Amino acid sequence: MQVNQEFRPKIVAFCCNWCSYAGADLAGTNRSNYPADVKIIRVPCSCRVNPLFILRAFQRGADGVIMCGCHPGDCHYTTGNYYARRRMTMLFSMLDYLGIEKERTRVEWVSAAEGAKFAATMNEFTATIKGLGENKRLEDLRCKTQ
Amino acid sequence: MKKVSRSSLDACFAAIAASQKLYLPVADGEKKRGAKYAPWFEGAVYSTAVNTVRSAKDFFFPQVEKMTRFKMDGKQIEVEDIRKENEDFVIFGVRACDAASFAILDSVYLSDPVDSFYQNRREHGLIMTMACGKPTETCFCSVFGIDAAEPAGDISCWMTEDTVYMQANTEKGEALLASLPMLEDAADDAAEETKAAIRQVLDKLPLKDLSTDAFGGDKLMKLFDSDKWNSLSEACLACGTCTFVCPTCQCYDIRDYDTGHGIERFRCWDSCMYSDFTLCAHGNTRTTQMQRFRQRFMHKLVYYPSNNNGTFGCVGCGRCLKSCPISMNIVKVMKTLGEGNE
Amino acid sequence: MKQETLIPKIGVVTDIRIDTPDVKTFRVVGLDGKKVFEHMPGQCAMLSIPGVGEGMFSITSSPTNTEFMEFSIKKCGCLTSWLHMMEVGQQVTIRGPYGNAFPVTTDFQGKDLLFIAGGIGLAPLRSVINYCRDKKDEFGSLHIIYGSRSKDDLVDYQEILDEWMTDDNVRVDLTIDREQEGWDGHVGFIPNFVKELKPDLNRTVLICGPPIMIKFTLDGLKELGFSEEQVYTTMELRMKCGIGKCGRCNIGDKYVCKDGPVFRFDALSELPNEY
Amino acid sequence: MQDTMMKRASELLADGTVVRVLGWKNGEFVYDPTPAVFDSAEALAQDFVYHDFCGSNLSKYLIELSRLEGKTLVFLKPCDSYSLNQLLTEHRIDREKVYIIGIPCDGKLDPDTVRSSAEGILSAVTEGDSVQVETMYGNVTLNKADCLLERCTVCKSHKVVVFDEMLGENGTVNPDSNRFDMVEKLEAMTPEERYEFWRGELSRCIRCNACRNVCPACSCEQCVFDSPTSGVSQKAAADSFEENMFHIIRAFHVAGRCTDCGECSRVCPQHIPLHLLNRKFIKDINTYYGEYQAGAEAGSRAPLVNFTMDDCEPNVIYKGGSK
Repeated sequence: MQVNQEFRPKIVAFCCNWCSYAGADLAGTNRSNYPADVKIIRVPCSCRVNPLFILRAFQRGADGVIMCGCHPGDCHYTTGNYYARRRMTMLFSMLDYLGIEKERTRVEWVSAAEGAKFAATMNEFTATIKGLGENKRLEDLRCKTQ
Repeated sequence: MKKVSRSSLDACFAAIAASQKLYLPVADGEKKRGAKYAPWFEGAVYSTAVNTVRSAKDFFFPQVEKMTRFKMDGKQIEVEDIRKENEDFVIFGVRACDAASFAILDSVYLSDPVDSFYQNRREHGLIMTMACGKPTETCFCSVFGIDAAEPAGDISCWMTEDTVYMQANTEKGEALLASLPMLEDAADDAAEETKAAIRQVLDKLPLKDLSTDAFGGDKLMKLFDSDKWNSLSEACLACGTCTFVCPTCQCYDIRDYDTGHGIERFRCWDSCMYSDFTLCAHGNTRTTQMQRFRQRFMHKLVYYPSNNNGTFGCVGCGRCLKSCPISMNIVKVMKTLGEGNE
Repeated sequence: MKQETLIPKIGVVTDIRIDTPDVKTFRVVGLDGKKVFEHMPGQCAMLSIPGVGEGMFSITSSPTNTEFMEFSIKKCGCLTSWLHMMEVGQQVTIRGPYGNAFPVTTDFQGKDLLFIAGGIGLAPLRSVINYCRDKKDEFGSLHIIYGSRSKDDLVDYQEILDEWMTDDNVRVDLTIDREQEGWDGHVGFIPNFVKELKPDLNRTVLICGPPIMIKFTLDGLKELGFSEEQVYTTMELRMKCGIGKCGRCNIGDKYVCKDGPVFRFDALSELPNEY
Repeated sequence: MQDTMMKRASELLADGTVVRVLGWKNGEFVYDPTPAVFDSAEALAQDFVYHDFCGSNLSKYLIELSRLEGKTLVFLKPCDSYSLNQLLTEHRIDREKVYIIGIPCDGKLDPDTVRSSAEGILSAVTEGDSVQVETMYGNVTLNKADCLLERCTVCKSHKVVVFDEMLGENGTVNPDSNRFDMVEKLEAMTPEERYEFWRGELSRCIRCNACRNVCPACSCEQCVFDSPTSGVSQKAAADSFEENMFHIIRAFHVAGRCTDCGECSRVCPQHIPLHLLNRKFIKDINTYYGEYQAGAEAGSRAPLVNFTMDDCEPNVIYKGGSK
């Protein structure tokens, strides 16, 4: 049985293909450390992230979900992240409104050159989630392993 | 017959709840406008609302029920039977209409092949009914031969200003009443006055003269081909409110859910009002809302009686009259179709 | 706890035969290598791949086959596409048998039979055909009229050529919808073909195929002088439980899964046309 | 009002301007009129009603009706006209096929609220500020203000925003509506309290889809929740996650397009205050992206399909008290 084991959060990071995913790559080549608890999902653009994706991540057991995209103004598709910005603001605000800890969700703009920022963001986010503990308020009990 | 003062009713609940789960209607929802069945707790107040928003069928045919679990491993499949023997439970305050709905569900689920999920719950449930002190304008159970003053169930109860009378109808009910020390003996006709008062009100109900003459298995084609279905169904939103609050709606869907560590097969209520109800790979046999709408009422008023010796699949609880977003309901359907069709 | 029909058994696919570009025939046995259950011709079983879906399929092998059951399945939806991707050895869940059957032990006894099938509609009839061939002395002669879009779409073509056509008691007439190279048989739609062939009026008819084919063939049969009491068909609608409880496969007050899938046309014509 | 409406509708039918009339049909009781289509003056005379229980929003029916041959006459209350405008913006309704008669509204009654203080309703008549209810158990006089639908107690506008003609005096937008009060109250709670509040409400959901199907903004031909391939297709609220997800996604799908017509809360058989979800989005949009009222004018661009370069960052929600 797992008793008193350190809590390892599951974190899902949606990274846009053009900036943040490259940023994560750079973090890797630069040997910047960030926790292995972060699972990266590559999306063509931050705008591709449907609110359903975020909820689905929580359903499947994520304890925190972070979305990374190009800095506003730098979107590969010119305006994608502007839409994403509004969308995520609304969604996160709604999650907070329903009493789901807002700290579990975050948006961060990471460019292809910001490997260090990527690592730092992930470290910090993971620490936050660790502090919050397991996601209990938006979990799907059926998906929990007994 | 037994009796207990209303002030001792709580003690009575506590005594039942000490040995098994007890559910009773309590006020619920925004501004406490509705009522729901809830597990009894210390301080729970029995709601005398004429009916709960959801029906008592939930206890035997819950909205969602896990059926089987599958473990998948390459080409191998393992079936896990997750059925468990249900615990005994008591439902208090079931109205005559809901009590009659169990017979309708029984004829579906307990006919061969028996549905063991339903049977399991049915065998472990004890039903305590309550006569309707204050039936309301949407009640029309008498149309289907149900007497709200004489509800069925394992134990029937009548409530007056200060006393609750209890009459056991089955051995199971007898045993439960015998186990409650706070009950006193009462004359067998002690509740007659209450019954008479109820019948007086029932006699004044606006829907009591609703006619079922135009319906039944033998009227199948005539009703099916009626041109009135179009206007009846034109405003239907295709939601499932009527089916989900209905005590006799019994259709279900079987679905699989991938939990990530196996497949869970569950069944859930389904509604013939939904567009995917009859959707097959090759198309849909009911493509318009009129057809789906017609199916629901034909099932209750024609198909069900045809297969069950003329018993209608409606108990007149009036829930759909209160809940339908556009106020279309079985009463309007019966009146419209019945016109000139007696 | 009591046996529950809704909880399926496991079947193993031991053989997969490619019939046409979109029809495969699957051979299924239980984990012990034996038949999962016995059935009568015309009955169905619920096959499922957990997580993909469950569907009702007619059992195409004859009950006289004591070793296995076969299902001829056309690829047309989510579950069937998955089934078509299966390899030998794959397990599926199976429950049944469900529905009534063709009245082979009663009404069909001693009768001459006429089978009319279109496309995948041969699947449910194949069970009856082989049953009748195996119990020769209980039935009269068999006449099979079968058609499909093209030669490649004829289900069980090899079996038709090798076994049915060589059987003295069986007459087979094949047709395809359009001219095709390498086909010297009849070309044309089934309803017209049936009218041209003028089958013997004493035969009991079993029809299965696309709804539109059934409709026109039935009209044609009536023109020829057949009565509705002589004609049987087998239906299919969306099903979930298979035991007449989930409430969706009804035609009027009859549930296809329980009171069907085999219906005689005189009974069917008294029901609403909602199929 | 009913007679004026009926007379005008008959005229328009007679002169061929419209071929059908969308209105309300008399019900079994006083409080249950059903939306209905009338195609003749006789049909109108027989069944047409308009009274204080005609709360349902007729605009969504026009999606189907405007596809039919000929013009449809529709009676729109102020709330309904916003929905219609929004549907016009989304090109769901052909304006040419609709003849709109605006009707003023001073609040519609909620049968459930009336029922909670008057069991066994036989008739109910509004007289000024009071409602005279005759019940099986005696007569009751209720305060009209106490029997209104939730949306009417915080009415945002008495103005019919789109019409071909107006019956009676058109009203004005009500800037003093305190419709966000409850949202603010919730925002002021701790996350734990909010969580408890919403669990209590959403756990009652029976997934009947009435809120979705009645919603004029939910006009998709096929809903994501009905798609067998989407993986979210669940008829039943199988667990708390499903309940949350359905309502979050539904509110999100109509965010920026929801006119706050309040139909979702009106039709919910379980009386879940669904408007509180929509209003939260409206309030957030107002706060972060500037005041916006969906449906106030046809053709306006919804906030969630729009942006400015200097929008606030999502972390704005982490700032400022419990907000």
